[in-house]
Amino acid sequence: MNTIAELRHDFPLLTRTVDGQPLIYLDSGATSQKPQCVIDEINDFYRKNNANVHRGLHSLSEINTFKYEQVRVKLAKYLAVSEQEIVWTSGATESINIVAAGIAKSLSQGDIILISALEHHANIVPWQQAAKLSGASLQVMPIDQQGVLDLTSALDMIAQLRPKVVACTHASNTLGNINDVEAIIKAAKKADAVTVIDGAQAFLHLRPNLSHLDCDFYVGSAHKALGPTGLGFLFGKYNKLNALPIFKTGGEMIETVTFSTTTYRNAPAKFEPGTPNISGVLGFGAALDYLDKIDFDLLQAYEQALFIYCLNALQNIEGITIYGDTENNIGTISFNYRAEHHYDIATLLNSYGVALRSGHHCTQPLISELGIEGTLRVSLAFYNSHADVDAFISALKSSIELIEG
Amino acid sequence: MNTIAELRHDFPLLTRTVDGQPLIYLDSGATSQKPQCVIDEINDFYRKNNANVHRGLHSLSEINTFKYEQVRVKLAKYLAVSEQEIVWTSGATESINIVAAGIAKSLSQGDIILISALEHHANIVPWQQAAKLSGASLQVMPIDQQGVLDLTSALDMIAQLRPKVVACTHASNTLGNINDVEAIIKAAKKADAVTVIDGAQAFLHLRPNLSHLDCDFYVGSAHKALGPTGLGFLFGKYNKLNALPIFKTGGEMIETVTFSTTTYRNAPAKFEPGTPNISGVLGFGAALDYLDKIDFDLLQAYEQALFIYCLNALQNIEGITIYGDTENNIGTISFNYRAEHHYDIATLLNSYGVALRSGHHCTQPLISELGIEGTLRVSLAFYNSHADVDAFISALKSSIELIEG
Amino acid sequence: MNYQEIRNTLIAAHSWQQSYREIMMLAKQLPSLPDCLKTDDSLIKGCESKVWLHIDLDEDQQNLILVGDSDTRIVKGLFAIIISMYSGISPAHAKEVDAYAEFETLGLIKHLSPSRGNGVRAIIETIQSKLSQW
Amino acid sequence: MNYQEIRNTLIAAHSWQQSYREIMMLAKQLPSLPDCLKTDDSLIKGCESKVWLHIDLDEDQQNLILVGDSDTRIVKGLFAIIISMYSGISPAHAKEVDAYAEFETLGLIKHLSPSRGNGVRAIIETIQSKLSQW
Ligand SMILES: Cc1ncc(COP(=O)(O)O)c(C=O)c1O
Ligand SMILES: Cc1ncc(COP(=O)(O)O)c(C=O)c1O
Repeated sequence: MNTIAELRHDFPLLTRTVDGQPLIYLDSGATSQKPQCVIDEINDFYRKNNANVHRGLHSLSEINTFKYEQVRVKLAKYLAVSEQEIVWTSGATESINIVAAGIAKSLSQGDIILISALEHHANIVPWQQAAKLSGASLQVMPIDQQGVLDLTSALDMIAQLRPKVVACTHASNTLGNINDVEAIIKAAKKADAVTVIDGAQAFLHLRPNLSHLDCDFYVGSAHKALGPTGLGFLFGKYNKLNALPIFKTGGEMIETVTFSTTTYRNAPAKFEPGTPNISGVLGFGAALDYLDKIDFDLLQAYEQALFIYCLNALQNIEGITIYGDTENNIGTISFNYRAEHHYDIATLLNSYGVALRSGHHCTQPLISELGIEGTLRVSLAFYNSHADVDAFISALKSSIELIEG
Repeated sequence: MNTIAELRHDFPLLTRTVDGQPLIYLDSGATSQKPQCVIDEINDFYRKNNANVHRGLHSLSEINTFKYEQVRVKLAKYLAVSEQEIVWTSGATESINIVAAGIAKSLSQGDIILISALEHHANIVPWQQAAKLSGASLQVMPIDQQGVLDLTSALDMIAQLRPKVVACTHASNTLGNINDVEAIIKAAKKADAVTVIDGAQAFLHLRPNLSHLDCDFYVGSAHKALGPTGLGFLFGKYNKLNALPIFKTGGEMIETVTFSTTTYRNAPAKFEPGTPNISGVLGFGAALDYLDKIDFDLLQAYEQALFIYCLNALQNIEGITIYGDTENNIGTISFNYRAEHHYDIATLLNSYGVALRSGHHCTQPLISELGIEGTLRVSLAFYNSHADVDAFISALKSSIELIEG
Repeated sequence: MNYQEIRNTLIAAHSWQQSYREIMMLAKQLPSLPDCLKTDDSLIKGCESKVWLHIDLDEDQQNLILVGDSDTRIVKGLFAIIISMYSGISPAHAKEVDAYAEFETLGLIKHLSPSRGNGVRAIIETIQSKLSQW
Repeated sequence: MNYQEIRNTLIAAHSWQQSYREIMMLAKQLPSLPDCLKTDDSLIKGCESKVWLHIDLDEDQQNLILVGDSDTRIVKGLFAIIISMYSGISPAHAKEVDAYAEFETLGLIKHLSPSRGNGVRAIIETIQSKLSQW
């Protein structure tokens, strides 16, 4: 596993200090750091090739259009789907909005949209809007006390409620839980429900094979997977994707425009009006190339070992409560210390150079189901080291001492 | 004007060659080139500061949130408005979609949306959608044979039709015409119409003062104004902006979420769900700082001189037809040579290293009003030189010779 | 402790740990607000913490009385510092207090960063706006 | 000119100008299609140019006949090259033609770039798919 540990050196930010202390970055769930090759690709684009895509026959435009479309092919290969099934969006949030707003138009009173209690606001609010617009109702697959999805209830609900849509996260951003989306998708298919999987957190850690998963839609954000900000993707099975109504309109997505009528191109173009995030797409291409070169089994073994190391160290501190699934986990741990407010501990940890997130993590309903105000969240990635975990645990112990005076 | 001419050296891409020939970049209307300081800022962000904004109390997140919000302040100052009136979007196209979809909800049968014949598809199709959804009708302010807005007719239409919305471009991307939006906004206010100005092209060349213009909404794209791709802005007068219904939903835009109801924050937050294009915003901040340091009068004088130089040279070639307003112009010239197809000339020019755009420029209705199939379009910016124009004219003459055999 | 004492103690702090220790000590010394006074009206919302603030004049109608609470130790301690700056002085006098400058002197200015969203800045802004009624 | 002659001429071109000159010459030599044959059915859409293509077998039902036109000189010239590759040979024989490889040899492969959107690639794809009917 030596090779994975060495990858850390590809991430220039990890060498920085904060207020004189070495940075311990444990907030990859919020956004991942970027390897130098991604930064170089963006740099190269603006210094050497910058031009708009799909609109010019001059060489620069052509070079970029080619490279830009090649990244679509790369992502499609990575996910084991076809490139015409990949739409570039501004992020996972927009991807879900496109699907939810589109599906809303074919829902009606009495229909059911089923989500899980673990969802990020991005996979709740668009469905609330869809329900409001269509008269459908939103129902929730429950979790147990620990915060783990109750799969038996979930599968029962799918079979009995026969929802029109099942939207579920592949992995929880707050607790790290990996949901058994395979079982959920299978049950949903039996019930003729459309399946929408939120892969924002899972993409980097689980390398999903979508032809195997067999969901109808899958979304993600580049910035959470070594890529640049301002870019996401929407995968949709071609027939279902192309059948979705248009979302935003403008240039590039159209076939012909007159003042009286407009005809649209087929997916993915119909969902990509205007100038896209070209540097974002090219940078994400470099991220995919980088990921492609890493042996995935080694990466997962490394991440799991690091997760267990961190989990054990936390469990050994008296007074720590850990939430979520500690077996099937992408490497994200939510915890609290006794009744202390997460804000206090996070603030002290920050003074020790430890960057982690505290609060509700954009999952207010989940946090309130757990009966708490928020958590501290460590989220690990393969570029974290065991020394990072050691430094974090030592800072946490010092913070606790400080608080207890 | 020496100082403006020297700015060219800040743009690294302009030194590149294409197939062994020096690049002559005359396609700034499609996207502008970027000064080194913008590229450096993006680089710095990813190498040193990368973290998500608005979500962490750790120092990196705080540094970025601060810088990110500072750019909103910078843009607000640049436009002479308040920072709470600036929404970050993925581009001008999305900005118009937010406004059009929002206004559509308060329109009804019989209402009129008035646009001009010069609009980009991005300022046509969203209004067609709004009309379709609400039962309103879309009407068009006409142009004369040359392609110049017929202002008298336009003002008459506004007064007599009493449209609910007047949406008009500040400058035409195809012809370069600067529209008299001040007169149009004044007339629209008298008729109680909401005014939406498309500043995608004007922003870089005209440095609009919105408190002077007094429009309700104004949109633009960073990539057309020295900034990165994947970012745009929407300005709206605060009351009108905050009154617009939400567009996309998700994290960060919310006040509280439960499974049954969600409450939203006020503008601009309510229009900014999910992780924003952080590197885009920071890069655009560097672009605004760069622009701020340039004496605007000098810049405009330089651009005008270059425009007239190019116009004269073109007019001196027999057989060239020039479209659009040659007096009030941002430095964009659309032309054809006799009955030759724009594709042929653009292809040959490209072989000489000249990058310009040919076709309908995402303004199909305008092109068909002009009774043509498309044009060749030169679009200049302050980083172009007189030598660029000379090289272009010489390449054009050679291309014509080649064609005429 | 009055503000002068707090000031002397904090300026004397020789490490950030010492400084936080003092802040959390101040939090402990500030009496908790009974739940019935934790009203929606008195709530100042930060992203990460809650603060309740009541501000009024004493019986002689001359000097300010501030009471409040927070659900976090650090914000509560910072709040205690603010309370000590404004308590027991006249509204006119209070309007002259430059809390930002004082936080700068105390080495605590980073807690007032608008992007931090902990609500401390909002406490000062709320006090300042309430002062205008007198 | 048959394809062999075209090929020899283009390979002999010593500059890109010379090459374009030949292509535009081929365009001039290709008869224009009467407007009545410029049907929607026969239209192949590129972003920047229009191409009309008709493909059929001769009276003996043995060999291919291709006629077509374009509104641009360069695409029409490239089209003329393609026509010369496929005309007068049997469908079976035509299926063996590797137009991409030929364009590579002629130094014209960049015109087939999918991102160029001029329709030349679409011409070849259309011909190949129509061949499958025989
Ligand atoms: C006048 C005008 N409006 C709107 C747009 C759309 O901008 P974007 O593609 O950056 O969303 C453009 C860009 O081509 C334009 O020129
Ligand atoms: C599970 C999950 N879904 C959706 C999102 C939204 O992603 P973005 O903010 O990149 O649009 C996030 C990011 O926080 C997430 O963790």
